[in-house]
Amino acid sequence: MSIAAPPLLVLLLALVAAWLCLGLAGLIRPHHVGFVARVLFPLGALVSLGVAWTAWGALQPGQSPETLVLPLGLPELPFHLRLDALSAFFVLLVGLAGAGISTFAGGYFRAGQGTAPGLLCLQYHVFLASMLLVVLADDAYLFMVAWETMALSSYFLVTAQHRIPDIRRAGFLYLLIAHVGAIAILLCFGVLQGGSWQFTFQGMRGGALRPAWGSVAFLLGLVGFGAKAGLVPLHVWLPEAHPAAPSPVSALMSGLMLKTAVYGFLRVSFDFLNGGPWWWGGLALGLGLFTALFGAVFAAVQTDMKRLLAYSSIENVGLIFSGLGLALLFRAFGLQLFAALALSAALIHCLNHALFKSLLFLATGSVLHATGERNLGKLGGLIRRMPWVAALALVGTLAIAGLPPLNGFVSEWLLLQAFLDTPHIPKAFLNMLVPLGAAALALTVALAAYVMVKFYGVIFLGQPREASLTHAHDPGWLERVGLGWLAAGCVLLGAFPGLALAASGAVTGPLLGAAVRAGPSVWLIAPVAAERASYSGVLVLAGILAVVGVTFVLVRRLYHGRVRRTAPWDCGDPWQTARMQDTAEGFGQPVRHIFGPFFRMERQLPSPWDSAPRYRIHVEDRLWRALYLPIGRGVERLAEAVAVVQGGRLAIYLLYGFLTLIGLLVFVL
Amino acid sequence: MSRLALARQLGELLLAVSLAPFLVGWVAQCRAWLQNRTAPPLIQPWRMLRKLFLKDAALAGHASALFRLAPYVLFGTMVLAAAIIPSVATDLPFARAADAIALVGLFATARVFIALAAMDIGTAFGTMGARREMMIGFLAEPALLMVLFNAFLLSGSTALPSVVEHLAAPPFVIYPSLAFAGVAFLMVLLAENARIPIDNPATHLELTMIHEAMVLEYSARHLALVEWASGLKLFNYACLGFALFVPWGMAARGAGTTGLLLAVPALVGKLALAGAGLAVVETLSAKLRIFRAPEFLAMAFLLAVLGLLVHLRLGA
Amino acid sequence: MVSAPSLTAQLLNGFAAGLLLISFSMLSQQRTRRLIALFAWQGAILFASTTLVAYSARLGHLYFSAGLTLVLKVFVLPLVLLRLIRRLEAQWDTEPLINIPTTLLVGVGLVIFAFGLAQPITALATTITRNTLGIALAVILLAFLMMITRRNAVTQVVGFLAMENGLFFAATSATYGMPMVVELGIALDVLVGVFILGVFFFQIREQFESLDLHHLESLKED
Amino acid sequence: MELLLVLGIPLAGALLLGLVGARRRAAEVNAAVSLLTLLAAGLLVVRVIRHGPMLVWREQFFIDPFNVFLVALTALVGFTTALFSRPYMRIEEHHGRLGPRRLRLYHGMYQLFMGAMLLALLTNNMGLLWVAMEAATLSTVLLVSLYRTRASLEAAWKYFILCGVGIAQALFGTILLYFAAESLLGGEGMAALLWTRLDAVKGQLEPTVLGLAFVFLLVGYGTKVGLAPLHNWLPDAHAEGPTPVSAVLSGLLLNVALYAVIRCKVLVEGSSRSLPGPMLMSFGLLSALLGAFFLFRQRDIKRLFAYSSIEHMGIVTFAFGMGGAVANFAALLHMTVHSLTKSAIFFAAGHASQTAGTQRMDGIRGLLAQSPTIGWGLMLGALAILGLPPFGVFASEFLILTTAMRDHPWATPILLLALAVAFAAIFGRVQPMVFGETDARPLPHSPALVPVFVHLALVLLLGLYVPPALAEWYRLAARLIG
Repeated sequence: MSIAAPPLLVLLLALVAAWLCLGLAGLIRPHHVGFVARVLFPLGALVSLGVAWTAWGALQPGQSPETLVLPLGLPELPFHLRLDALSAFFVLLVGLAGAGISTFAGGYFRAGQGTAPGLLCLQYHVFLASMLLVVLADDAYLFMVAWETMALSSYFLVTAQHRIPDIRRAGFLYLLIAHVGAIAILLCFGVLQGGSWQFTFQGMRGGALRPAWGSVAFLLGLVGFGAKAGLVPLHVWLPEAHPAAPSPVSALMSGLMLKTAVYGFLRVSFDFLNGGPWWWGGLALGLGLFTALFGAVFAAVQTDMKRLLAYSSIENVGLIFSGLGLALLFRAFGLQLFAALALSAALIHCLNHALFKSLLFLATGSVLHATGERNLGKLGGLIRRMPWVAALALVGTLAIAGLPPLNGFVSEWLLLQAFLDTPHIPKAFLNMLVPLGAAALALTVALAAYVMVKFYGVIFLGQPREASLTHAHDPGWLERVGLGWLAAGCVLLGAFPGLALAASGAVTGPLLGAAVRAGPSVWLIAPVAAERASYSGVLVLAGILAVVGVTFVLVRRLYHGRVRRTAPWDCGDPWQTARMQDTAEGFGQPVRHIFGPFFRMERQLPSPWDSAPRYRIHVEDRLWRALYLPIGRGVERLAEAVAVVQGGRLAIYLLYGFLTLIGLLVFVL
Repeated sequence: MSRLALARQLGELLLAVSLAPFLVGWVAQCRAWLQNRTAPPLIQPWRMLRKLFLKDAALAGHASALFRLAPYVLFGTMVLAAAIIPSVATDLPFARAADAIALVGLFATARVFIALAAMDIGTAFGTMGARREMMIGFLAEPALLMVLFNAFLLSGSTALPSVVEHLAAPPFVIYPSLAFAGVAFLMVLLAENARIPIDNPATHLELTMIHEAMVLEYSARHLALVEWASGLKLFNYACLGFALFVPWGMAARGAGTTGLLLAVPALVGKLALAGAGLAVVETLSAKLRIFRAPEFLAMAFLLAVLGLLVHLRLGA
Repeated sequence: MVSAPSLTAQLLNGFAAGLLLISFSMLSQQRTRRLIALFAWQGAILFASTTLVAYSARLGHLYFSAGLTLVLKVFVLPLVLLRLIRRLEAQWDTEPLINIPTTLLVGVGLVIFAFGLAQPITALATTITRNTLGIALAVILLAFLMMITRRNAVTQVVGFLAMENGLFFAATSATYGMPMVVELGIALDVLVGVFILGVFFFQIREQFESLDLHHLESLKED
Repeated sequence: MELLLVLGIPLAGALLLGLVGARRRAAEVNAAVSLLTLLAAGLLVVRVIRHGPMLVWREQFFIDPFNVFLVALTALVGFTTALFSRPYMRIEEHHGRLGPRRLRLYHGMYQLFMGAMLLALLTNNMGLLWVAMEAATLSTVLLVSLYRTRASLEAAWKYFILCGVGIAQALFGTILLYFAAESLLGGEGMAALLWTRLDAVKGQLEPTVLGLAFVFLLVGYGTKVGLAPLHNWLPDAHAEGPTPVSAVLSGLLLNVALYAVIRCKVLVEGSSRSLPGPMLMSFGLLSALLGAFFLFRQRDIKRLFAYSSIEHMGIVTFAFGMGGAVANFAALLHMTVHSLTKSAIFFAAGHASQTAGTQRMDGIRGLLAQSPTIGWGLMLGALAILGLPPFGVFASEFLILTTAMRDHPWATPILLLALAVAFAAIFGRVQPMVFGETDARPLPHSPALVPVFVHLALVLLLGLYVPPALAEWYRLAARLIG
């Protein structure tokens, strides 16, 4: 309980209130796009900037956690709020990415069928606000309220275009799994309070749980938050829901909402349970790696650009969870510094993913608006029509592919560094097994590069596969600013990873009692030790630029810059059309070939005598048939069995009453 | 960093950039000899580059800026890679900015850029080549990383100079794990540098080629840069191999100018041997079907992992 | 059984036995007219027992409720029902769901159960009529059973009223009757209920052309 | 005085409407009478808050926080339902499903039903309680059969027989209760039937008799609560009656019946502590589970929500069965939010089926496109009843679940299973009705959706903030229930 009002927390609450007011303002003139989109959303972006700034303040060294109790909620359990380093980090994430997304959204939303812009504005800002409250909540009730409000508002945003049946189906699946996850989380809290019956998080922190119950709570948390984060096998909703939503919403969901799940998992496993037996880490690590590989493999065979990105989100979530698992593992053996390294890797990857995944989703949004096409098979050559989007999307592509000197590489570098320390684990077969994790990680990262080349190459490069694409054009300035903001973030965090390390250090310090150094200087990071490993994004960037520049100048000086524009040579074969380019399916082929067991494939092969031969392949997830359909059928059967009770015959009904009476009388005697 | 160190760095860079074409030429020469052909002169690649630089560039009409930028980026990343791989001296100031993992990252960057450029024109062969290149990439990269992990675990560092110093430091020890890693590394090298059995640098049969297919649309200075860069790539891989498996003969930290001068011929000697060996391997083996490539690289990957396990068990 | 029961007690027990007997014969009776007649007889016995209790316990309001019983259950309701079935030509009952002998066997079981159930209660009753509670319960259960086994609307209603009788018997004999207000309320409810049922009969008739309940089985989960 | 008003106004209204109920303005009169009742109830509440529990009219009536809060709730929902039924019945008339004479019956019976329920809530006399319950049954039987269709007749018939038989059991239970108390309190007067008196001496009552009595009372009133397996009448009656009737059945009658059960529980627990709790809990769990699974195969929108009522009554019963301050508090809260939400849902569903011209859910499509208010009303109502925060249902379910985790961990998974299944079932049905395309024509009269959103707003408020006064009130009631 705080006597004097905690400044930063109050400021954050004020900003949340501002968001809600903006949302409600949308209802004033729900159908007036100019007002809603061009005024309210940019204002929301400004608020996000304020949020980010406040969070940065809260991450400064020497900041002690701030708490606050609001006279709302249940009589016995008013709303508790708390702003510590961990929550501040995720607030920062929401603020940074939110600013860019809101700016973009200002240009993106327009009147159309489906939900009115004003209502969308309300749902959008409620979504943002609830995410912030999830992170700030300090008691189970407020957390659950914020958590489900988040699910609900995002559900309405997903189903904005509810006239399309697929979108309705996606929304239903999403909310259903979200709800099941929420139930698991509720149970998790129920176990966590450990007899204190304090449903404040403070009480849970103190709660001394018996190991068995601790493990139960951990597993429940893993299920509950894993369902939201999209861990295999609870991932099925993600590739349906994220593409269905309007692009800014997809960006919010992929970039930010998944991170709230990571936050929840961190809270439970590190803050409340304060680490545990080594198999927790092993489990999280294994699940994470499998999810990552799974996501990358499936992303490689997608033919819808937003589905591809959604699967890539699954992959990144997998990477994050493997980092968390590694941290738990180290912590179980008291290797705090290495745990801090792994945890920092995971946290920084959260931040990076928030930036570049939002960037890419927004880029697909612009493409969607410019072409009305989501199918990779009908895109291509847009770099010449939409140079801005193409250029900014290239940054995102390179970043998510984990290439130096951009930010994606930094977190993967840190994660690999953490894997290098696994031989320190004093457990024979573990320290032999875990390096294989590094191998899986490497494979995933390389696959991600493959996927992103496919993504960028098929959409922006090559020749347009449809005539209509020639009308495509760059979006307005608001969109460009939004994209530019996020791209700049990718470059900046890539060049100066020290900043991100400082922020994550502020988190790992309180959680683990250890933090990796934010590098000897701004220019260089050496998380463990200088002679062990060091990396400098800015130097690499400068190096490449320098060499490129020097080469360019030399070539021009010594020789000439003459260029002749001709038709493509293409092995001297002039009869090639745009349709002969590799399609998205074609790009998937090697992966389908190598990772066959992952898929359930239905091929339609043309016969040699077919006059108009066509080749169709349908790839789907084995888990859907293996896991979800059986559950559904089981419930159906039970329902049928139950329906017998209501047979329609009065005599039978009377008999029920009669038997109940007799039974109870016997019971009483 | 001291001015001397900077000079050493630049010198090594120039050495790499100038030696790379010779290495390519040397390998071609050896192959010719082994196949009873009259060999092209050693200088041939240099002549080639000069010719290409003098020509006018012919670009496809709708080629984008990315297409024109890619060769420079490719060249740039390879030069940068050369700057962090100890070839003559271990004391490289720039090596602190990027360790071996970053090196793998740089290779990946180069690969992504060339693949994107290949897709830019939108011809059937270009995209096919890009796809195959990326496939080889995502299979080879983990293997390479695992190979490096062996060295990392041995030396407890991911910075190449300290790896070399640790491995080269007397007393001379035999690391069985490195044997596995060495074979794996060789296979990766073959795959990554468009060599038989994965790819054939000499072929112009469209359906069998990977690297060539990607650069079909390039001409003149752009092609020159691409070729130079691939030469540098081979050079870099060779030096990386030396650094990991035959780290001797390099000028140690703080070694004087004489040390450096001694190190250069050592390097040249190693390169000569390596080139000859490469030629032998290429001559003896036949090109695999593209579908067999995954198996080949999976083998490399497994060998590297085996090396890792051997190390963890035997502690060596 | 108390030693040397008073005459009143014996008489009451006799009435109770009569009620039970009538319930059984109702259970076995298939013809609706006879059923209604039996119901009237039940009412009559109820009236007799109530007056007896009222006399022996000198309770004024019990006379009143006895009179109510006489009017309602001996004359009004039976006559109403008879006119109804004459108007609706629903003389005959169709086959019961369970055949009669089985029903009777179950009935016997119920009676035993009811007596066993009433055992502990009768132990602490203060009235001279304590043994009758078990019988009242038995009558109720038997009526319940009858409602279950019949598939004709009228017979079901008769069963319902028989159950009401059992309750009334329990109230009067075991506890010297409920307070006045309550008794009035109960009587009123029964009257209204029967009235509503009467209305229903006609509506069901015009909708389904019969009072057979198997028409009323369309609302169900399929 | 207020008491006289609360009971008198509806009965007077019933008489009045019985006479003029066929007139054009009957609906307005109906609403006005309900409003007066609400005001009177308000006065009563104020008085109870001021002076605490009170006994009036030779102890025949007893008002304590427990029933006065239910009185207020009943009056409120009664009023909003009357508001809703005005346009709804107009539209039914317009569709030619009802004539003026039926409307007279409807309005008269509506008020009578209200009066009966209020009487049942306020009386202190177990016998009168029984009479009032029976009266409520009879009046609703006529309301359920209002359409005179085959289905409505069948539903009403089943409703009448099942509840009649059930109520008869309850009467026997009451007799046993009287029988047990008579020896202590004397047969003269009505002492042995007065709840307050019984409550005073409950410690000395004979356990076995009380046990038997409770069984009969539970089966009797439990039938009206709709506890499985005594629930069979409920879906039919809800589905076939006019929607306002379904709303008050679900929203109020079930509450009142449960109130009766709880009063009996309090008495019985006095002597045999262990008996009622487990019974209520098992009934509750069974109802919740069965109700949830029934939901899965529904085609009729009103049946769907009828089964959801069974499920929720099960949850409340379970909570009361657990007992204890928190559980009772949660149960009372759940009663409140459930009746508010469920009646709101029925309002929305009624208009929805009117727009679509059918109650079959496959026939109802694209409500948002046709009439956003109805669509949002139904959607938000469904989400609220499914226990999604920030609506109040979640608050009570949160409390119930957490208490269950503490006292009866074994029950928690069952409850959660029921909740999850219910979610999948209801939401999977509601979504296609609300979303999508439609070709339905707008209604002849503008629908009354103010009640819907008023209810939902109240529920939302209760989810985020329980006013201290109300909370205190619940606490008192919870303490009474023990």
